[in-house]
Amino acid sequence: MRGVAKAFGPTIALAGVDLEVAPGEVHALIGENGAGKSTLMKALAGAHQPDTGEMFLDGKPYTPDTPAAGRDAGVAMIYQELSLAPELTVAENIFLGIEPHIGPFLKLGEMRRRTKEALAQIGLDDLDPGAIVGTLSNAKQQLVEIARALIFDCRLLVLDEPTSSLTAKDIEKLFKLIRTLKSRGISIVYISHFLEEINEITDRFTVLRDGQTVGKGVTADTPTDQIIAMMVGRDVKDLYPRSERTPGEVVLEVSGLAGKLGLPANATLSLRRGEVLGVAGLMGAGRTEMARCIFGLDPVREGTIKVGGDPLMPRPDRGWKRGVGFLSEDRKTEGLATELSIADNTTLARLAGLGPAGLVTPGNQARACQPWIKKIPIKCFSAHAPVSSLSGGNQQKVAIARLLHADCDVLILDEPTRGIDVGSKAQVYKLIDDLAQGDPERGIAPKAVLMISSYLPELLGTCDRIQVMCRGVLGESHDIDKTDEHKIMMEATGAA
Amino acid sequence: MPDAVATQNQKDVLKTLIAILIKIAPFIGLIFVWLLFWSQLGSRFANVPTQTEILLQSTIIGIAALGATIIIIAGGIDLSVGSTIAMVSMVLAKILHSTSMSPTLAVVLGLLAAAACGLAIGAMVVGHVGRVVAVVVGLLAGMIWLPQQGLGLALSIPIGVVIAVGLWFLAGLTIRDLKLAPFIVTLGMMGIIRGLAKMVGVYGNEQASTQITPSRTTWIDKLNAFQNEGPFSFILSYFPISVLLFAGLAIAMALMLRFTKFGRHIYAIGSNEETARLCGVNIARTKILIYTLGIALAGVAGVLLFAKIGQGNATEAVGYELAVIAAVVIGGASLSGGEGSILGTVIGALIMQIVIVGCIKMDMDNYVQEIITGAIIVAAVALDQLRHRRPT
Amino acid sequence: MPDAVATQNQKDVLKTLIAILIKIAPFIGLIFVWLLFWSQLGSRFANVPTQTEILLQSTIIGIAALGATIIIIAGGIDLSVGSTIAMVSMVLAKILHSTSMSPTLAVVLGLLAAAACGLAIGAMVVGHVGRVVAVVVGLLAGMIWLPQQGLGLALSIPIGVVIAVGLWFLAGLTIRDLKLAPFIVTLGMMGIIRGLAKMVGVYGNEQASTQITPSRTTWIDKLNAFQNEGPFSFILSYFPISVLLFAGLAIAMALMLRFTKFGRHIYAIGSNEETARLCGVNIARTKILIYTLGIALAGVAGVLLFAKIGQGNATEAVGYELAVIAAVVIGGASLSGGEGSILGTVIGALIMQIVIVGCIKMDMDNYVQEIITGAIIVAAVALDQLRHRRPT
Amino acid sequence: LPGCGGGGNGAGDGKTLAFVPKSREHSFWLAVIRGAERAAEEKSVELIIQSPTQESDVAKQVDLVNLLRTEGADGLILAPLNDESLLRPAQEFGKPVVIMDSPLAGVVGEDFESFVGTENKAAGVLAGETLAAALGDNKKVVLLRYIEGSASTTQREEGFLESVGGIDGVEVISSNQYAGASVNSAQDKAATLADTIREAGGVFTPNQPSSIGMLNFLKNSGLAGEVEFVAFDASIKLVEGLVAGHVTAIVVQDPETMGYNAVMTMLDVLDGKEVEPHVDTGAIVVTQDNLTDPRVQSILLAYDQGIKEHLPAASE
Ligand SMILES: Nc1ncnc2c1ncn2[C@@H]1O[C@H](COP(=O)(O)OP(=O)(O)OP(=O)(O)O)[C@@H](O)[C@H]1O
Ligand SMILES: Nc1ncnc2c1ncn2[C@@H]1O[C@H](COP(=O)(O)OP(=O)(O)OP(=O)(O)O)[C@@H](O)[C@H]1O
Ligand SMILES: [Mg+2]
Ligand SMILES: [Mg+2]
Repeated sequence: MRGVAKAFGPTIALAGVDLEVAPGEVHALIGENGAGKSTLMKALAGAHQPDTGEMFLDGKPYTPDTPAAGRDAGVAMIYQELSLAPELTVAENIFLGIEPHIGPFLKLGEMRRRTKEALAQIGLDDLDPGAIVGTLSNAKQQLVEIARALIFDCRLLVLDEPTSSLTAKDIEKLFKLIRTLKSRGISIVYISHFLEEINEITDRFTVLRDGQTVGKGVTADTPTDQIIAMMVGRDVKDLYPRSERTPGEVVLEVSGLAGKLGLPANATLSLRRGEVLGVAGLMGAGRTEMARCIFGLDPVREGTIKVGGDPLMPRPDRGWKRGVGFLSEDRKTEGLATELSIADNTTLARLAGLGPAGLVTPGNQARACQPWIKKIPIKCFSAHAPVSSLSGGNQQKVAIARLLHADCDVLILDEPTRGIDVGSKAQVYKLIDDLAQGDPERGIAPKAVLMISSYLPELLGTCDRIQVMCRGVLGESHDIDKTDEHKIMMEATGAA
Repeated sequence: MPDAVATQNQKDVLKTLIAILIKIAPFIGLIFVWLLFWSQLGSRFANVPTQTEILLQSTIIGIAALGATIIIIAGGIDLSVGSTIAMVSMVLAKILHSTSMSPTLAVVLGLLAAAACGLAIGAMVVGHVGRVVAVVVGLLAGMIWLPQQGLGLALSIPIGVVIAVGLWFLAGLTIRDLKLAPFIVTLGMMGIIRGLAKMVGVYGNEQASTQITPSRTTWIDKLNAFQNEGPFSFILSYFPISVLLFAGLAIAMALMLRFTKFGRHIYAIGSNEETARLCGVNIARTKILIYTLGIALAGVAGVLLFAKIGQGNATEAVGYELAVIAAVVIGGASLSGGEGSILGTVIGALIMQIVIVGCIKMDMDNYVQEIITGAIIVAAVALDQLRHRRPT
Repeated sequence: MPDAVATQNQKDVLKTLIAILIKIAPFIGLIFVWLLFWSQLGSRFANVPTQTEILLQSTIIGIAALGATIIIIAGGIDLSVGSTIAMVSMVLAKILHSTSMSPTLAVVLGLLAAAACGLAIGAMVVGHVGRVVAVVVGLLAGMIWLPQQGLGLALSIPIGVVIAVGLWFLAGLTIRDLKLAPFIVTLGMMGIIRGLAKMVGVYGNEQASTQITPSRTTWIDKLNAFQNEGPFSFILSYFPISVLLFAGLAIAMALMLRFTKFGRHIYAIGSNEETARLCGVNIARTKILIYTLGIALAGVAGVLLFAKIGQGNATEAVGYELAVIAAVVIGGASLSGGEGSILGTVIGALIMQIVIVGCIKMDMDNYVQEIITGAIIVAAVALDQLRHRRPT
Repeated sequence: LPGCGGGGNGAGDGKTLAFVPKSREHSFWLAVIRGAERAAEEKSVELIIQSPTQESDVAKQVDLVNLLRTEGADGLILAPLNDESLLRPAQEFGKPVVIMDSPLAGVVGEDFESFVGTENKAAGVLAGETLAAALGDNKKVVLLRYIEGSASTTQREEGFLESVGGIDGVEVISSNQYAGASVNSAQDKAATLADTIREAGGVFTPNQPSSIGMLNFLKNSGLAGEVEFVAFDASIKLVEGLVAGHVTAIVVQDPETMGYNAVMTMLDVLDGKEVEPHVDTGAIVVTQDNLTDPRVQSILLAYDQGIKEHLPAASE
């Protein structure tokens, strides 16, 4: 790809990118949120048409004008956002657009058989090809999507953040698969914000920043620090800042919590002002459900929740009023109202005090979120810009800004860094640290943070204590200096 | 570098210009249509009586469309609006005809009837189908079935209440949260409310009829009239009360949408209901309120219909639902929710009315009018789509 | 552990049971409604002529609903179906009345007219508004405006073609991909097609009329008749051709949806359009095909309307769009797309027709019929919702 | 199956008649139904009355007739919404058919036994003559039509145009606009045509909703009493307007008699008696002058008892 450029209205997503991928290599494409990685790959797959620039496949000019054209040329892509048809079966999803057929009729038997084969390759032997995709878990859906790329003979496979909702076990399987494909001479472009993954699986890398190529190299020869520096354009020292924290009184107490829908089965925790409590666990362990139960988004079967010593009958509006804020792991379907402005999204949970006599004025809404736009920071045109015009990472920051605007004492953060780049992650960690520490001089009390994450290094880096959830049961609390990744994984898999 | 700054400045100017254009685009459509008919008809069109007539004729659809706007912004839809308008006109006429109740009270009861329909629709949309059924069955038993069996109202009404309360709790225990798509609920309610409107003409009448003409003359009859006397004649001689009511309600609704929590919640629910729930918005209560208020506004339109035709008529306002939705959508609202404005709706209603009046004044055949109206709907939305494009 | 296994087995059995129940739920609704009227009416309802009459009377809405089913599964909607039915009846009548063309050819032309409307709607939905306008303007110029200016058709048609082609390219250069919501497009087309239907009665006629009664009798008139003679009388004496046509088309459509690429793509587009696009489904072409086919089926319903009332009538089939949507939705389809089936739609159409026939046989007042029909729509969808709950 | 009809409010000699009017909702039809029910009661026969929900739904009426065939009635009284479309269902009904109110395209004595009612065209002619006679110097007239495709009103409109067309000096200045199916739309249409109506000396509207809408407009615009206005079908509003001098004349049919005669004619047919091919129930012109006539009053009251309040005392 040479000099590829693409603009979406006023946003310049790509400003002339060069990328070269050799046959049979795994090539990492890295960069901050909004750097243009997904856009570049969509151009490659034919889902977007670049404004300028050229592409060559095996030395021949290549101009796919539809995803079908891209696929016919041997380019397969797994998109960042889940892209399955929830009402169709696994087999129908996998063969969507490339159904084997005689005349207008489908070859149902063949579809079924080849689906089984593809699923077996990624270790989903027991999944019924006739299962309706909408009923599967996120992780399984992600795997089905990977299977979709395996169903035809591709020469170039693009994986856009394939691991963002996979467990460690599934990631291992995926890597094994990638190696097999590589040995067959298939080229792979691998996009991820997890630099260990990049180090483990890729041969070479290209770094994008602000829609431009800012560096490339051989992965093994380049220290991680240097890659990060290329990505953010500066050094990121001290990724996980941790200032001196002095835990205060207990602000959130949960005991024997069980959800009506089955998860969590039993969760007990207590959280003090000025500390960060991490919750680790495997995908599907029920951490999200626990958070949703505490916040009143899922029904509670039994157990008690106390905030500031007084019982809380969980319900979102009561939560916000009592100073409990929740950040959803799924910003697309739950976290944000994307047609609405940044100001609306930030202030929605606390509209009080934004105008005279209980009213809300747009000016006040914008003024109220302006400080957070600066502080976090959110890259945007104006506070009145719709959230849909932001990149994924910046959208996530808007969702975080909501908790800050609401001035919560207890922040429940479910995967707060999912799908955001290293630079932004560092800012989020710094923010969490600042919150936990408070600012006595300016009269800002320390906050309590409950952080759910599937990414152990960040839990270990930011938290004071960690509790592990396994099959719906939340384990004992461990001080951060008395535990490590290995112990946590043992507990999470139920081996401990 | 200075070059870059200059380009940036130019860009900013361009952006501001485009932003302004986007804001005023519906106005442009309105002005375009107006000029079109002016160019064809000259002073036969551009005269005060015609313009007032356009305003006057747009009030019923217009006010109903104000209600539909908040429903559509919240991601809903209301197909029952025509039936509600007819029903309210019947309720009002029935009260004025058969009782000596004050007209003001009658109007209030008429609006309450509309609001009750809205409440029922909202309740079914948010999942309280069981409760709605409970109340309806209780009402039917207490007010119609038991009295028919010869029970006095003094006994039958308490029994009806007991039945309703019992079913309410039974429903709560068995089928909770049965959320229904508003399209379906209001499609069903369209028939039900129309039937109820006709029932009003049957209930307790010596002679069933779908029309009720009350014998009294009240202030309601003056709503559509130009008033050349009285203290407010300086304005009422130009604009009848119904036009002022339309304007007043439009302003009130616009302010409500822009400057109140409820208004912001309406947009939030339409844009992403899950997010609104997460942010502590009481979805069920807000939605019920939206439908109640929205359909109460259809009730206001029903009062105006009564004022206009001087009778309650259960077969009027057929098909208004689509005209109302057309007005809202021409005004820039999206049927998937989260977008729309009161100003847009008012302009949408006016555009439709100008086209109707203009076509008649041009003495067009009916079929030509139908084709043109249809084409205008498509064209207006196409233009709206164009201006929604992110400016390049 | 064995306990757990046993529980698991029990659960599996339960799940299978529930799965079966889910499959047959619409049937249960159908049977329930049927039994209800049987219990009330006994043999006045449960007799062969009445049952045949129910089938016969459900064919027009039913066949139109088959077309609407694929449109709704694909996430679209069609409000223009009533107008299309009327328009086809007019086209057919006009041809049979004014020319000596064979009836078969006339039917084909009528269906083509419907398909052309579908094509235009589909094209606008997928973004080719400019092209549709180009073709329409070209047609108008070549067939109506220029001949009116005194130009012979030999000259005016080529000029029309040139205009159309010119505009087509102009549109391609300026406004590409202006996608419009199907609700709006078909709302507009509802008026436009209705106007066109009336225009058929005006065009080249000494005396404009919204009804055309051809003087010839053709095979079309036999579509609704029981035939006690002829080679197929063994079946046609029980089921008129229109009923068989309904059954045949339903089977064909069901097979198409289940076993062809096109059918699966319809579900994929309704379920997640973006995914379908990324998987290389040609969205534009598929959608245009869906609307063309779906609305051509409304054309078939138009032919049956002609056969039933023996004339072309431009004011018939008003409001059918909502009856058609109701049938599809009662059959379990979701208006947000991705769900629905032909079997469900057939059952939905039959339920509606049974209710209508049953209410009439019970000698109910019109307003009671309206209320009951409305309630049935809501109830059917509520039940459907219940069965859609994920089994726990 | 025949004869096992439910309800059974004293089916004396066990006869059941199916009656399909155009509507069961507008006061005209309610009056027809009352007349029919009175006859049925007198003769102890049972009536099954069903009509389409929408007064313009021809296909629904075809369905209804076909369906009532399965009810095993002894005869069908039909007010066809469409003269062509109802022909076949009537032919296939298999039992005697009496047509009322609007004509059927068939042959009397073959496809049906008798036609009971007023020729709508004749009523339209009557309206035209009445209006023409009332016109002063200004001989321009406006016809605001009802809706497209409604047979009875179309015939009245044709009759009206035919009669005024034959009168010297009368000029029709608008006749291609439709009031629409509702009072509201009629009123809006009239208001939009205000300039044309102001220019005219007389207006005619062919049925009740269009007449009420026109009357409302005339009152609002101050034209009431200035422009001669011939309305069709009675209602409280129109009689009120007649008394107040806003309406010049109302052409009314005699719906109750029409209904009564239809049933009686059918019973004669069933008894094997000879019946007239056309039982004319007439149309009359109601003006201020004949408002006190008891016969006129009883016809008006058949439309709506509420009219009573607005009528002057009947003359003996
Ligand atoms: N459909 C679109 N419309 C408008 N802007 C877009 C669109 N898609 C992407 N953008 C913008 O283009 C830029 C690049 O986005 P892209 O999704 O390629 O980033 P990314 O590198 O994949 O980021 P992330 O790591 O968050 O996924 C961003 O500024 C984004 O806001
Ligand atoms: N809508 C749903 N329908 C059925 N099952 C669901 C649904 N959502 C979640 N589940 C199931 O609930 C379990 C827990 O879900 P989830 O993956 O959110 O857990 P988690 O512990 O929060 O994991 P993570 O936060 O890492 O995603 C999984 O087994 C999943 O399959
Ligand atoms: Mg991306
Ligand atoms: Mg989770």
